[in-house]
Amino acid sequence: MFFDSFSSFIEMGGHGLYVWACYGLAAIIVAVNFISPVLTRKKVIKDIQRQNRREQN
Amino acid sequence: MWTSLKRLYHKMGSPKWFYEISTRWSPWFLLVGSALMLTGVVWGLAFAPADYLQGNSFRIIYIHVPASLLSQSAYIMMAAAGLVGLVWKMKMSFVVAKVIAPIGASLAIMSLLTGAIWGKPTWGTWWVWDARLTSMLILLFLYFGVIAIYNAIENEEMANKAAGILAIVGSINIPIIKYSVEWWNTLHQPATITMTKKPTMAPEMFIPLLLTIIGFYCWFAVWVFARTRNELLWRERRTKWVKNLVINAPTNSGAHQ
Amino acid sequence: MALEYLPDTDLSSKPLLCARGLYCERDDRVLFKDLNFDLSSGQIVRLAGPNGAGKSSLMRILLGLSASYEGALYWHEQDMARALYDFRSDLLYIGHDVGVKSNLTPEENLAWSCPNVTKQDIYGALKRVGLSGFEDLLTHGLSAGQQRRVALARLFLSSKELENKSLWILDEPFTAIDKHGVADLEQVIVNHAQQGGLVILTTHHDLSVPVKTIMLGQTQKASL
Amino acid sequence: MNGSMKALFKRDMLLAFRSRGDLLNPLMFFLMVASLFPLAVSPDPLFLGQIAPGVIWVGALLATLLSLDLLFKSDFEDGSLEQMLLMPQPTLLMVIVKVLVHWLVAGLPLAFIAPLLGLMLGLPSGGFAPLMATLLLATPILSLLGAIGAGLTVGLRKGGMLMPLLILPLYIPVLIFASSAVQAGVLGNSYVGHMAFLGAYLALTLVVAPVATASALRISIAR
Repeated sequence: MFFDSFSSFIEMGGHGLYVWACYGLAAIIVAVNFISPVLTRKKVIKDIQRQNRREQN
Repeated sequence: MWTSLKRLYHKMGSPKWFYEISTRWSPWFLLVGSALMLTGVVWGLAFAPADYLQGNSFRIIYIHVPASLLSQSAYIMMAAAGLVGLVWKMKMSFVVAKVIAPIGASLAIMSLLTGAIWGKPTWGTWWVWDARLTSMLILLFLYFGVIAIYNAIENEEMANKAAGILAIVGSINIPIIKYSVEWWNTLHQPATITMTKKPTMAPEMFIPLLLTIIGFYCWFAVWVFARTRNELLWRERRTKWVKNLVINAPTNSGAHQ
Repeated sequence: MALEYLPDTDLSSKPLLCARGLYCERDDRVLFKDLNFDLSSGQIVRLAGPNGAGKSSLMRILLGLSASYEGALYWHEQDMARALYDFRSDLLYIGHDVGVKSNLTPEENLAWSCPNVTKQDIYGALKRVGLSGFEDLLTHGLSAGQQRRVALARLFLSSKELENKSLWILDEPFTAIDKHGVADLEQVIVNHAQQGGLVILTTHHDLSVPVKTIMLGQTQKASL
Repeated sequence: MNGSMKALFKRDMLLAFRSRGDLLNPLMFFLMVASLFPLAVSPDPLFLGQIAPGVIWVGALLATLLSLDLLFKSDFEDGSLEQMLLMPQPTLLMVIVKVLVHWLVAGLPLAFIAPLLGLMLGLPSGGFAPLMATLLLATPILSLLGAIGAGLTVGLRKGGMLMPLLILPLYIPVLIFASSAVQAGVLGNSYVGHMAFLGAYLALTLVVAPVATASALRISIAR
């Protein structure tokens, strides 16, 4: 461990704000990339099911 | 040799095959990618020593550099997929090219944002016309062009082909753009510190970077697979295999039936 | 898919244009499938069918302007992809949009689309379509029908210019033309076929000579 | 083969001169864009002289974009483009002829009107020669690259809005080297290297752009 304490880890020698902001933003973009295809998949499957039902009627 | 290559080509052109193989591989890419990212990020944030010049702000490197690298190679991959689609008329390839575009753009945005935030403690300002940041901005513009084509052309086949041509032309231009921006930069700002160019990097700084780079590539594969599968489901919605698959798929609306 | 085959006059002649297993769909609708035909010189072929049946799609596929189809096309028994230069050299196409520039005179319009003809020949052809005296007026002063006739004048050029243009593809050539003009145009089409050419056209006008018909649009609604 | 390309060249030149208004529009636009800067920033001649190379070159890029819409649009709308794509000659010859005409009527005039803008913006005297030289050498690049965008968007209703988005990033190397050549001229430095780069870029686009444009047109026409 490079840092002495947890608070100095958060503070990052005064650069904490920048470092954590970067990691936060990156986490958001990564999360969007993981979640959006899952949501799209649900929607696509629903659309196909609806279409199949319509055609059976 | 030739026949097995040909067989592979036909397999890769088959949506069903791609769907199944990517479903099988995705968890492994996710697992390996997440493990690498976790190790790399924890190592980079907590254990790697601080940079003697930039202090702790240099820890941004572990996401900035992978995002930059990946968004550049994603553009090349997109162009290559477009080329394969145009020359060998392989529709699968167009699907992959299409799903790469938004992912690549999001990575370019990530690279720009982290670069700008990194710039604040390094240069004292949020935005500096540094060669790397400027090239990345232009790369984002190139992505915008490709995405705009997909949005503007309704006919899917036309849109795929047009975007393919644009991506190929763009990828031929990328090295020229990079070269001219670097040249321009040395002309106007000879004394700036480049953030990421280190002649030698200590191994305890470099290894975590390597881990996050590979980790990002694995995640990228997961994203591309997932989006491609969605596209395939919709394109192949009239085939038997999709219908069977969809009947068994659990969704909220399915519960009401 | 019904194909009305009229008895071919000359069975020994080799076909000029062959289609094998053509398949085309648009917006999830199958326009035609398993379409086969052999067209040989001397024929006048009409693409027929109700609106939206795929007449213009088939025409664009034959022309090579549309790549969204499956199946094979042969020109002079050679694969179309290889025979493209020959095919285009032999082709004279007049489309729905005739490609007449309103900022050019009829003479200049023809001089561009048929670069190897003499001025005399152009004047003669324009006379045949009733545009004598309009040769050097800007085309935007002409009526819509007259503008179409500028394009149709290409069919009336001397036989020397046309002799290597064996394939005519004409999209609704009889629209916006008066009775007299229709008879003239029909005559020129028949002449071309008799001299060994092949004419493929779409039209709502009934020609007075027997034509071979390719009927589209009789497939069941695509199995949705 | 030569015959039909010559005929096409003659026709396009004729058409260009029949609609002179269309030719003048980009030039007037060029003039206007350049005169916006003294109004918006500062009329101080010293300052203007510093930004003049960049302003003139940005204006040239935008003026070219404005004129690119004319390249294939009207031929697409009236069916001439179909006829051109059905000519037995390779489509890329047709593209080269059309780009050549576009450069002659839209690119070349920019090079000749640019010194006037240089005077208005107080460009130091050393900058005039490289300004003309870069415009002469690099406007063909703008026409060639622009043709790709025009070909990709010709069938679209909102193609005019889309085109700048597609093409401007590709213009950036030209902008960088051309405007810094002018700056080098102003400072009395040699600008041979810049010209060499622009020449090399021209050679590359000459190879790539007609092929890309020809395929773009084939795609756009296959509605």
